Amino acid sequence: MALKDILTPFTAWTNVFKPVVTIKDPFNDRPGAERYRGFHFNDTSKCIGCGSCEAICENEAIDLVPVEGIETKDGDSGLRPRVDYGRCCWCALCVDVCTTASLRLTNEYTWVTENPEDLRYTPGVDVKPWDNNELGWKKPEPNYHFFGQKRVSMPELHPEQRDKSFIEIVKGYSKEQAILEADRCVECGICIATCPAHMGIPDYIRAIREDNIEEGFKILYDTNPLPEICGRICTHKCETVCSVGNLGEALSIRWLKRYIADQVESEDYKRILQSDGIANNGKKVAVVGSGPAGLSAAHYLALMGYSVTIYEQFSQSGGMMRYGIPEYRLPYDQIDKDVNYILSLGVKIIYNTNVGKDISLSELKSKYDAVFAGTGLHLGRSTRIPGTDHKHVYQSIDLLNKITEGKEIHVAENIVVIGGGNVAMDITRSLARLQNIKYGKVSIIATSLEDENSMPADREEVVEAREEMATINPGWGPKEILIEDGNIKGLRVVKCLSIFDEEGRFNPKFDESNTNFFKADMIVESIGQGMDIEYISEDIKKDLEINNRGRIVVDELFQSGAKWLFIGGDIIQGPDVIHGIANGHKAAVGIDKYLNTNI
Amino acid sequence: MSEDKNKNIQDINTPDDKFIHPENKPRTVISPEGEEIHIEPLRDYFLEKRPEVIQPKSDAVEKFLNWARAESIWVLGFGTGCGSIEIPPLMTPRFDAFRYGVQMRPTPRQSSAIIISGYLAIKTLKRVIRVYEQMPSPKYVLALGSCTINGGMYWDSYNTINRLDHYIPVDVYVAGCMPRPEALLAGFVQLKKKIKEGRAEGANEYAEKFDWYKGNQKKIINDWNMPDYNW
Amino acid sequence: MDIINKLLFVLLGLFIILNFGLFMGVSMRKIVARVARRNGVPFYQPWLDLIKLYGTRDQISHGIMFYLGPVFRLSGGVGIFLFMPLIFGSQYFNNFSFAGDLVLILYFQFFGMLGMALGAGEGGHPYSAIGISRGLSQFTTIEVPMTLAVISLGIQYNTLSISEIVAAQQGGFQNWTVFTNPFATAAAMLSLLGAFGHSPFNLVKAPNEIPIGPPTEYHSTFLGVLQTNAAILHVIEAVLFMNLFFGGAVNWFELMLKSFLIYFWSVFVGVVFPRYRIEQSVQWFLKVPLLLGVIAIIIYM
Amino acid sequence: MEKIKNIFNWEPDRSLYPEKDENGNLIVDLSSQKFTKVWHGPNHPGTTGNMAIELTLSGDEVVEAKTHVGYLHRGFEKLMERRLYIQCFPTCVRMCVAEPDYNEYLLARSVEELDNLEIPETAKWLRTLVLEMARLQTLLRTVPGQAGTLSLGMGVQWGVYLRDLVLDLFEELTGGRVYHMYIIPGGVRGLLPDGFKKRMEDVLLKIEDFIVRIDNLIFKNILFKKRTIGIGHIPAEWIDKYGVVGPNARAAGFKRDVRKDYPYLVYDQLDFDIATLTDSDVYARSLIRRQDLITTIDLIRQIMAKMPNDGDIKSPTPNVLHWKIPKGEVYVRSESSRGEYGFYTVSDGSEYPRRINLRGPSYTHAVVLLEKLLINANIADVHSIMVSLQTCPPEIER
Amino acid sequence: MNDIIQDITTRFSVTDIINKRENLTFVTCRKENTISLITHLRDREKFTHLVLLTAVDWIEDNLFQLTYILNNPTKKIDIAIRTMIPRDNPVMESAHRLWEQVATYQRELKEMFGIEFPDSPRLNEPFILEGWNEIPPYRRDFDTKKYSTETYFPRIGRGTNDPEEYMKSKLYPNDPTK
Repeated sequence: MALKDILTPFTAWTNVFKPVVTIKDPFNDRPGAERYRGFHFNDTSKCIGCGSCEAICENEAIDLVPVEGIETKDGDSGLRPRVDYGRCCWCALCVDVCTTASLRLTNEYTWVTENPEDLRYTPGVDVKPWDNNELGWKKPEPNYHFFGQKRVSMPELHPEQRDKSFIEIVKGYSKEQAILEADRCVECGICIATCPAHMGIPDYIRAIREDNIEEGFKILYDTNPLPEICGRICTHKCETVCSVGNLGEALSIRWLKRYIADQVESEDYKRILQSDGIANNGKKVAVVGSGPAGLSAAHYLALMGYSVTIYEQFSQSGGMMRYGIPEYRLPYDQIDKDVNYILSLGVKIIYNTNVGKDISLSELKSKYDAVFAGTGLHLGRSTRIPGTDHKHVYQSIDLLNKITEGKEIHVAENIVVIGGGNVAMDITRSLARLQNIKYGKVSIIATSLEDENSMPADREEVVEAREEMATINPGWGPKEILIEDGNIKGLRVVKCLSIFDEEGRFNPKFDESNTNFFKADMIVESIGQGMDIEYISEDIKKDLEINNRGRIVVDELFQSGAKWLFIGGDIIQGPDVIHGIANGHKAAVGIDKYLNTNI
Repeated sequence: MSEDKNKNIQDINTPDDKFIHPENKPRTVISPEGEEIHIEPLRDYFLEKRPEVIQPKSDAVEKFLNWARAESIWVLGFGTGCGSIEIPPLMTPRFDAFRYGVQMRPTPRQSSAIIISGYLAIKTLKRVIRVYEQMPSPKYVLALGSCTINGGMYWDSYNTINRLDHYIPVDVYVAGCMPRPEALLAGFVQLKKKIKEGRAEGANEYAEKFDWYKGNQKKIINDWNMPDYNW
Repeated sequence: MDIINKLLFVLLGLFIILNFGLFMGVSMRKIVARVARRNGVPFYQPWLDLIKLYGTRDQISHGIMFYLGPVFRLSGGVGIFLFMPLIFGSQYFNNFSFAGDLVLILYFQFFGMLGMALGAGEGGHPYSAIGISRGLSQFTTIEVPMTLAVISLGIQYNTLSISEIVAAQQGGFQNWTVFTNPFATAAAMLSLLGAFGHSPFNLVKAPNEIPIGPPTEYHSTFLGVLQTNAAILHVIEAVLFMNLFFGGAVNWFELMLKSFLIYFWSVFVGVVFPRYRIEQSVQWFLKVPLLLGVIAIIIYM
Repeated sequence: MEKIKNIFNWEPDRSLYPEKDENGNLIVDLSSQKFTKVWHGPNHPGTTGNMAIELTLSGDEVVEAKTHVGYLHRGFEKLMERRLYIQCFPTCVRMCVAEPDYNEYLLARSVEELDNLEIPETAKWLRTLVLEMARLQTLLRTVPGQAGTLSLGMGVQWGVYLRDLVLDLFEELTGGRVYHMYIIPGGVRGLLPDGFKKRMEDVLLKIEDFIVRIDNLIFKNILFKKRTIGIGHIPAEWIDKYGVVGPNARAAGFKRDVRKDYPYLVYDQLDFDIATLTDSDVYARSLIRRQDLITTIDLIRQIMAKMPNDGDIKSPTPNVLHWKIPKGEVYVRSESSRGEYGFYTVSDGSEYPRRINLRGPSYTHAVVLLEKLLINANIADVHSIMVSLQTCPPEIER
Repeated sequence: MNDIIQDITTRFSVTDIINKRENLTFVTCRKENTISLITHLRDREKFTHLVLLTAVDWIEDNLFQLTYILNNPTKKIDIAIRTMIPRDNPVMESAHRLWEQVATYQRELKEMFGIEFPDSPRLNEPFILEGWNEIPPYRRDFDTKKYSTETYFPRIGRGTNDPEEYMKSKLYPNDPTK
């Protein structure tokens, strides 16, 4: 009961003389903090519609909707997130998980309406007052990721170990590595559309994550009967559109596929795929060529109960996969593993039989109910510059064939390879190895019209080739092979400025003042291959339709003008393995349809 | 576009009798003695009498009254959810909603507005309905945050409603989870505008569509017992 | 001067008092807001509140006494006003002041309270009932020191007419009761704290104990009447104290200034103290102000 | 003289009423008109949040109290069972609106402990900072709030203003004002912005000034003392029997504080002391909270001085879209401003938690303890006692 | 800690001892022994503070797990006792005489899991829910999302597209192999 206790509270009144602390204009005086999580904004040009935001949203506040003016294309689903503000809780997990960093939250936070249906909009498409607001929540820094940004590095042979031999370079993932890599997948499924065979990529990656190899293996065989091969040398278009690759490194989808295939022993194939005891339906189909398209068609036809016979011109199966791709990339036993399974389904291969020479197509027509031709591109194209008729100017495809068959080839001390594609790299690296074996040093130059950034070869091929001491010097157009005294001296090139003209036609432009000279004793041309359809006799040809680019026209089931003849593979699409597989699969469906309905 | 997720569950265009079970419809029964008894089952659940539509007075008077109503919003101090944590800042020096004519009242009888500050558990919804019905007309409802719009954070919870406008009429929605005091003030400004324009007739709407609202409420509230004088 | 004229001036006085009461109320709220370092309500807020309350569309009644409660309350307030001389020496604003008006005013103070109690009780809400019982017990104890002070004044000035008490205080501030009879003034000023119902004696309405006591069920026009009454009553109580202890007023300005300060006194205390419990409040009034009142009487005995 | 004094300090004779039956149970017959039923809440300005107390009154005195909760029940524990661990993170935050950060921390800690994940040093310091800031903002509301229950609202006005300043800092650091969603499993979601320490120090200075002012206004206020001393006494033997924790236990002389007893994050590197009192009434409890406020300010200063300024904020985690937590269960706790706050997490090895159970201090404080304390209390003190226990209904029903 | 565990292992035959941290141990105890074990721990070993009591639904094994976490405030150690009770007849001995708050926990468990605790005070009073007619909501077989969408009128007009399906319909709608 001290007097002090009565009087001290009155000190509160001193506040009367202090200034008021109220915010004068609360609607304008106080923008959200720099990191404030307000309303969404989406940079629709960066967004690919992968749906990770939808997946992570615990409130199902995000829908993916089609947006006018945004086309569905490879790597972009054409969908954009639409946010329901009757659900959103401003947690910004959608921003943190965004694979393209296109989505962010602005620091705008006032939105008042009388109509609740307004509170649903597509950020970045529907115009909102905060669209130009740069502040707000963005993905935090540093090292803040919701999934691994870096690839699990693939164990490889060191350049020193590999540059003298044809042993496979890539060792393949261990289980831990594969699970770690598979974990990075956000399961958006954008890759599926890009894959020519439309493989169930997210599904088999999930199977890896769950360590369910058999399930994954089944998913592989749904669309791809050559997983071991594809797992090594597929052009993996899927990885170029992988949504994870937008900010970090794309998933190694190819290596993961290989991981699954590697884990399954040959003797387990039939058990896992439950392909025993397929009833034969008594119809016979001939397949020309045992390349990817042929094998794929044979596989799916065999599963449908057809008796399939493959005619192969070489002594071994695989076509370009065996004869075009060096062993250090694709060991032959792996080809055999895939092929043997297909053979175990009852498919017969007749080797060393060239259709058109040893047996005519008409004969096949009479002996079989339908024919699938996947004969590929086996004719090397020439640059036709002066000097290409020299005997030491080779076609890469011929050299690769010979290397596979173990035949001796000419290896000079200095070699120039013309071409920037994967085949050019293959021959470059193969020749580099041979040079290394023969001379103990490498002196090979690969040059191409395309510059470093637009070379069609896979990036890692280029890097690895350089690791193996080959010189890659892109951006030059070959002008002339200098020949003195009958011996090749080298290749004269000029700087290439552009390759295609405004209309997108092949029409390279050169800077004639900027020339270069590559010293060489041997030139290899590797600028692409052409098809050889001599085997199709004239009476059949007249049924076929051939377009102005010289390609045979087939329908979407690869049925040609001659109803019984289905054509697929590199001669139709590609060239690559996965297109071949997809073509073969579709053609198999087409043949089935043709034979059952006779159209 | 894919199928609307919720299309089959409800159809907003036929609000009339959809949620009123047959046993809740008004009817006349005849007792064994031959007496006619008129039964209105829904009535048993809340009010002694149905709320009535009270037509606004003549234009000029109503305009003047609406102006006064808009500038004197008495908000019921009923924190129904998360958002109520932002009420104290609103009423304290930083934001000082008093200067916008917003004041808090502790009893529904004296309030003209209620802030539904977020999710409503069924148990609270029951109280909110009683409170809303106790408030004298005209009355306004301010709905805060995602939860009142489409369920928000608790869209899949078994104990919270998804959208408020099925149970009581809502005047203004403020988006956010949770909305900041500034957004709430903006909500009040919008509400004032709506009142001044004479569009805030939620109480009459409730009276008009009373059966629909009651049917919706009855669909989810199973236990209508409530102690007297408990809000 | 005929009665019509008189009535017109009474009504004019009532109008001024009402508006001044509303102004005073909002000023106090703004001052309190300043202590909290904010601006507070706009100056026109109470008028708008009143318009809104009278303009509310529907009313729920709990019976005839529920109607009459606010009416009684208002008649209590207006009753005090009617017999309260406002401006000393003015023939227009002396209302119906007469010889025994002080006693009548003390009666009217209770009248409104009782009427309110009956009305609020009919509302049926338990908080109303609790508030009423608190209110009545507190008001009873407030009245004791108040009455003692008035008795002391009656003995001192030998009259029970307010006008005469005011007249006796004229001629300079040294003649004000506050200086001539400080004990009675102190007793009355302390009981005034209770009458105005600010902290620490706001337990009748006690927003966070029994929200909000007697007026819990009152709304719309009822509440409007109550608020009108509160505005009048606050000024008129202050005017009473001004007349009794602070020398009255000779013009409107003086009246407003003095009643403002007298009302401010309760706010000044109220802002910095929490509220008493009811029995603490009763005990307190029966201790300090009662003692002062008794001393005031003993001195003039 | 003694008799006169007794008149002023009159106490009811408890043996006479209310009537009890032979077992000592109350006979409450409402129709006898001796009792009144009053509901405090859920819509009652005096309740802490949306809960109700059913009071049976005899006059002004409470003879029976029952706590009713469920007005805020959202079924978090059910909802989290069908959310990924990362999705639980924004969900669990909402379990307590006044102090959401402890939920974030405990979920993150549970996940990290079940998955054996270490977090970067910087993240640890930032987490501690955020937790202490959360305590700071709660106490700024609750310390003057105790006086607010007794209608001395001025302290609340100042306190909430300062709390707003702390929320501004939160906004800068975490991007959220009330729900910060900052402590994510694996780390935190951002480094300190530039100039943060300076602004923090400014606010702390203002808060220190505020403490002096509320000392004068509240703690040295004769009426506040009269209303709180001796009210709501918790005997020491009830502490374990009723599961009393935190400031409420400390006010009864029990030196229990999770920060000291089971140091987490970087509390073992900070120098602080736990205050205790023995009076165990409302006044003692509010004094303890005031002391906590001072401790918290001191802790924030220490953290600011000692913490590293940059570094990683999050350790690499598995892809959150399919993060499987190994099978197991764990209980983790932290000291919220109300006392021990813990998560009991059970994982069945899948991407979804099997069960997450929140142990909130209010679970015991607001139900059994409050029901017991209110008996024989004056109805005017109900609110004051309730606030002195700092009850928070959302953590009872979740 | 270890000696306590050893002691109760021999006395109450607890199993499945998991040392989660040095101050937190999980043990499993048979249903019949649980209350006497808890009483023993509280009175002899001074585990005077009950941290929590809750249940976990192991629907696959047709069991409810009850978890009692006890804390010794002086030694600063925790022990968590797990008890399995059958799911189709969930009855457990009540522990409300040991701590006052146990009655509340048991009320919640009764309401949310449907576990019976005979003799526990106010057990059948509704605690959180009001007018609940479904199965107890915390049981695993109660589907909250289904209940919510069927009951609470989610706003119409929402609809989403799976990128994979959408791209298929746009880019290769007629792929015969799919």
